[in-house]
Amino acid sequence: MLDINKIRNDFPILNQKVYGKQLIYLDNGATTQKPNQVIDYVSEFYSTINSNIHRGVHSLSGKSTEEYENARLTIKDYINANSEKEIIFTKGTTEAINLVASSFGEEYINEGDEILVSQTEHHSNIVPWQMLCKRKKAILKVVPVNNNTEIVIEEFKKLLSNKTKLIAISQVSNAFGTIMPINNIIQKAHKVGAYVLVDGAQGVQHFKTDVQYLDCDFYTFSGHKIYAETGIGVLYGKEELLNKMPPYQGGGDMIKTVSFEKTEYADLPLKFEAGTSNYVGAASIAKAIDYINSIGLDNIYEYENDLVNYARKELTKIKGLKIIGSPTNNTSSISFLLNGIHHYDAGMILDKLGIAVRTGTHCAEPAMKRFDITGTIRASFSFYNTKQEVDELCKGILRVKKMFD
Amino acid sequence: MLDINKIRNDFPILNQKVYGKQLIYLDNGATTQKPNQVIDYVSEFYSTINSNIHRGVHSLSGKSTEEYENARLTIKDYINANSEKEIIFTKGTTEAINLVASSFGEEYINEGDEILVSQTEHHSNIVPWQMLCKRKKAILKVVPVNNNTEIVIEEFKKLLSNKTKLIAISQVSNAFGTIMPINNIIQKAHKVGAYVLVDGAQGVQHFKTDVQYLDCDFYTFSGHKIYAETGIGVLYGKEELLNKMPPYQGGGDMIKTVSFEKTEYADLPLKFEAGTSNYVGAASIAKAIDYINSIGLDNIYEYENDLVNYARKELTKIKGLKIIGSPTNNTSSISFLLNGIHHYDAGMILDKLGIAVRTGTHCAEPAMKRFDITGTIRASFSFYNTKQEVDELCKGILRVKKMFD
Amino acid sequence: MTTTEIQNSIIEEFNMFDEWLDKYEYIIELGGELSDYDDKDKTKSNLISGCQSRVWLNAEFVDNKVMFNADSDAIITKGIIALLIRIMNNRTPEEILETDLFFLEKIGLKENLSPTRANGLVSMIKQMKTYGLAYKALRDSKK
Amino acid sequence: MTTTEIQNSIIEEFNMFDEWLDKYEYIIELGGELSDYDDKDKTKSNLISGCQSRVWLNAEFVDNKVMFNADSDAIITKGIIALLIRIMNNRTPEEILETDLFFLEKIGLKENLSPTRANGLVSMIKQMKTYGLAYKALRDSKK
Ligand SMILES: Cc1ncc(COP(=O)(O)O)c(C=O)c1O
Ligand SMILES: Cc1ncc(COP(=O)(O)O)c(C=O)c1O
Repeated sequence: MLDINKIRNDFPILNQKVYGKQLIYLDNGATTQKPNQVIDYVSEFYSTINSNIHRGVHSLSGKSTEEYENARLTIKDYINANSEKEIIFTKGTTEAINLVASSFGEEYINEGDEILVSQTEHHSNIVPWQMLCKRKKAILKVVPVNNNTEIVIEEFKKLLSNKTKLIAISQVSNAFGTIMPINNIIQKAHKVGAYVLVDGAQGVQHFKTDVQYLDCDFYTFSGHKIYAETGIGVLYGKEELLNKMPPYQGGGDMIKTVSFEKTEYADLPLKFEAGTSNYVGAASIAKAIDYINSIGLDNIYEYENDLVNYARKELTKIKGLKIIGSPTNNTSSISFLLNGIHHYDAGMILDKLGIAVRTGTHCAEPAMKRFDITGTIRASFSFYNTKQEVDELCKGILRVKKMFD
Repeated sequence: MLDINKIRNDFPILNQKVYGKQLIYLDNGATTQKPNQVIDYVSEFYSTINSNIHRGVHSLSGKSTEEYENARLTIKDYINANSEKEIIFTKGTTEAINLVASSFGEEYINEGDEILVSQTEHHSNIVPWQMLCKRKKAILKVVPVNNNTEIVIEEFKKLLSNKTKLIAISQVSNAFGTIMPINNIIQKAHKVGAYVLVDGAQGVQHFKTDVQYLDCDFYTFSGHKIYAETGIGVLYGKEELLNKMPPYQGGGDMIKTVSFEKTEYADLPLKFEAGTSNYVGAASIAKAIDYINSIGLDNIYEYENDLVNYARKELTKIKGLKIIGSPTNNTSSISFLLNGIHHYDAGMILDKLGIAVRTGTHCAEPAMKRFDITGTIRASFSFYNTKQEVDELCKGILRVKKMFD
Repeated sequence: MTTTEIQNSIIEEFNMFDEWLDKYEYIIELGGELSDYDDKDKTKSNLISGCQSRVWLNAEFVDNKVMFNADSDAIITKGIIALLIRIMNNRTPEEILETDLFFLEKIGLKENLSPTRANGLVSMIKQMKTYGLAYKALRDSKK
Repeated sequence: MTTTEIQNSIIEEFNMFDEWLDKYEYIIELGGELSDYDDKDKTKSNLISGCQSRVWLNAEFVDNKVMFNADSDAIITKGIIALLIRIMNNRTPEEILETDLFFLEKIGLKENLSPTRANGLVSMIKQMKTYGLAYKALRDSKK
């Protein structure tokens, strides 16, 4: 059992009023809030050891570097990568996917090759592949989802062929909270020699991810969605693959030697980390993971699962409310519509009641199109949310309904 | 006159002992320290208004967005850009240069075209152009510097031709503190129709930069070198040019609409800001600029100029110490050698005396090669440094000399 | 009444409400009362896309006055459109161009006008001004 | 003496120093005493590049013992090399492979072994182990 009062006290932002009402933050899919353990660490870092990392001979530089490289180790352990060389720091999930689209794409994707994505991907897991396909004259194919927002495995099998070079799929859909059958997909993909990138932006913070067990080729996530700072994220890639890929950006830190005649690139992981890394941000991910571990990821999963089930049940009771999809496996996010009420209107009024939800397309326009809607209201949960907050959400929705009747 | 005691109190990191000695931080070229005004703001942001920006209907999201977009305005004013559309947030200088190399390069650089860089550029302003030249079969040409680390304008004129498409030049050399004659270079470049990117990483924090007056086509800098957070930087580009360039990374926020049939990109500046921006980092730049403005950039320039002149004078007095270059125009950084003592050895001992300097190639190997050395000791200054610290540096160097004699 | 006077009277109306929800209830009411927008005018060229809500706007020029018609799929957006129309409709191009819309800030609804809110309203106001400019040019060219 | 014993005696030697500078003075002394490295062995293949200081290492295999010779352009690096040679030189491949270099941490010089310090020492130790491995394989293949 989580000590929810203690946990909520760790997150200073939760304890505030919005328009005179207690804040109920249900927009965790967009970004998570930060515990004091992370916020204070960042202050402390800047107040005591900040210095540019790598190659510095002085003491502060050594300390900053140590925090940065230790963060890499913490992350390696958290997702069970084989080596810290496989952990590349990026700006976030979006940059990580772009890096793969650019560098892996350069080396592995050729004219006529096929890349598969699901119909419910986030734009960040669509547009880089569209750009790559355009550049390389490759073909982007779309794996449809059923009415429950689940991948149709039969269709996936049909689309999969030895022309398929890459499958880019989210671990959890950000629009609907659907847990994707990535295990199954990865196994089938590897049978035809295709690689798999898993967009873990909505998975890594909610349940245990083991990249070696999954055997995915790439895995990405964002710091800001796992209780750490904004402006930092992670690309995991299998060492062998990363070694074969050309560098992405050029500049300081990613080189071994530079001359105008010949520049040699550095080894992993630095090869993909051009310029001054966001070392404070990176270290903040480690602190966030420490925090998660102190609660226990399994406990978090259990608590959140229970909470989301409760929310689904309670929301379903509201007349005129329609949840998009009831996937068998789901977590963290629920997308719904209110009969006759525009999602924007609902979101605006909920805000006035202190309830922060996200409305619109959730950066997943094709997914909206699939369900022939212009957007949804999305409530997305974290372990600091409570059933009481779910009740308040339901009450808020009833109030909204009354206003628009 | 600066109230130096008050200023030093604003920077908590300065008040500490290293190996029992008072810290003297002279590695500002690598990264600057942060005033409480920035550190506390970041804490406050995460503790009270943090939420993902853009398109959110709820109150926190609105506040975060406002901080982010206001930061853009502050930066626009600080460098006097014509429009906030010309201010693109990136990870840092390195990413900004890579963005230009990729997007501008895609549109404007063709086989046989020439790109000029100076011999003393930072790797981040060399490697992206090498990569671009390789991709496009263009030619990278090097403008030499004289013994005083100054651009040889005659040579520059010889290299400049109507084949020249771009000149990428630093405003201030990070290895030697040389202020480059960018005004002159930009004028000459524009006469032959070449574009100019100014790498302002070592300039923007030290004196007034007016991009419209300079008429440079691109200008870049890093937040962490201007007293703000790590993991954020700025690309300024002329609106007309940015409009013509294809997007760089794809993903959330940089699109207008996405469908599998057709994706439309967003207008400036969002077109170049794929994924969740480091909105806290961006806002921290605005706070750092506010801080600079509260002291006055002209006052800072005057103070630092005086300090660096003093340092040059005092260092010159040390027997066996050789400063690399005495450029007429210089600021902030001094690179030197100690006769018979390896720069690494010197740096290690200075560290034990509490003095943080940088040693090695300063990410400018070609510049080292130019002077036929493997590295230097670099002391780089900020307005929180004092003449007393310069004196301590000199004493420290004498101690180092004694140890290695 | 001038556009300033109308704005001032709107501000007065809203001063009556202490509660946020009451303000929004009033806006919703206004949205409901907005005169019908012809479905055949819901064309792509009249559409001002916003991520959050969609807005349609068209204009006609009659007797040196610009007549606006607008709609949205979200009713709160529609309510604010109703206020904008009340101020800007049936005005000369000059009036439209000169009007500074200060009332939204004063009634505490500025957030609805944030460019990043993406509800289409900022673009709609821009579009209204553009119509003002265009009709002015058209009229002057005929002189 | 075993490699552990030598490391323990190094730790004892360093225990005499209270001051950081004294420790480094001693290391500098050791660096100065490091036996001469033949300039002709400063080949590219013997070079272990570090950004900060350069290190050269070569090895020979004599009577089932590995003989190391090393040099650096920075004298502090050279001093630490002297300590490493004192421990690792003239050892069997097995001894080299089994040795855990704990002394640097104990004498407070661990920072010199940070992979990101880029002084070449980490790579040098790796290289020593690689020689151990290679000579072991060579020897065993001849059996
Ligand atoms: C002149 C110059 N250009 C570019 C850079 C790279 O900046 P960053 O590492 O912040 O991307 C630096 C910083 O080291 C620099 O001094
Ligand atoms: C599933 C998924 N993929 C990718 C992203 C993009 O992440 P970021 O904006 O941090 O780069 C998000 C976040 O919105 C997401 O939910």
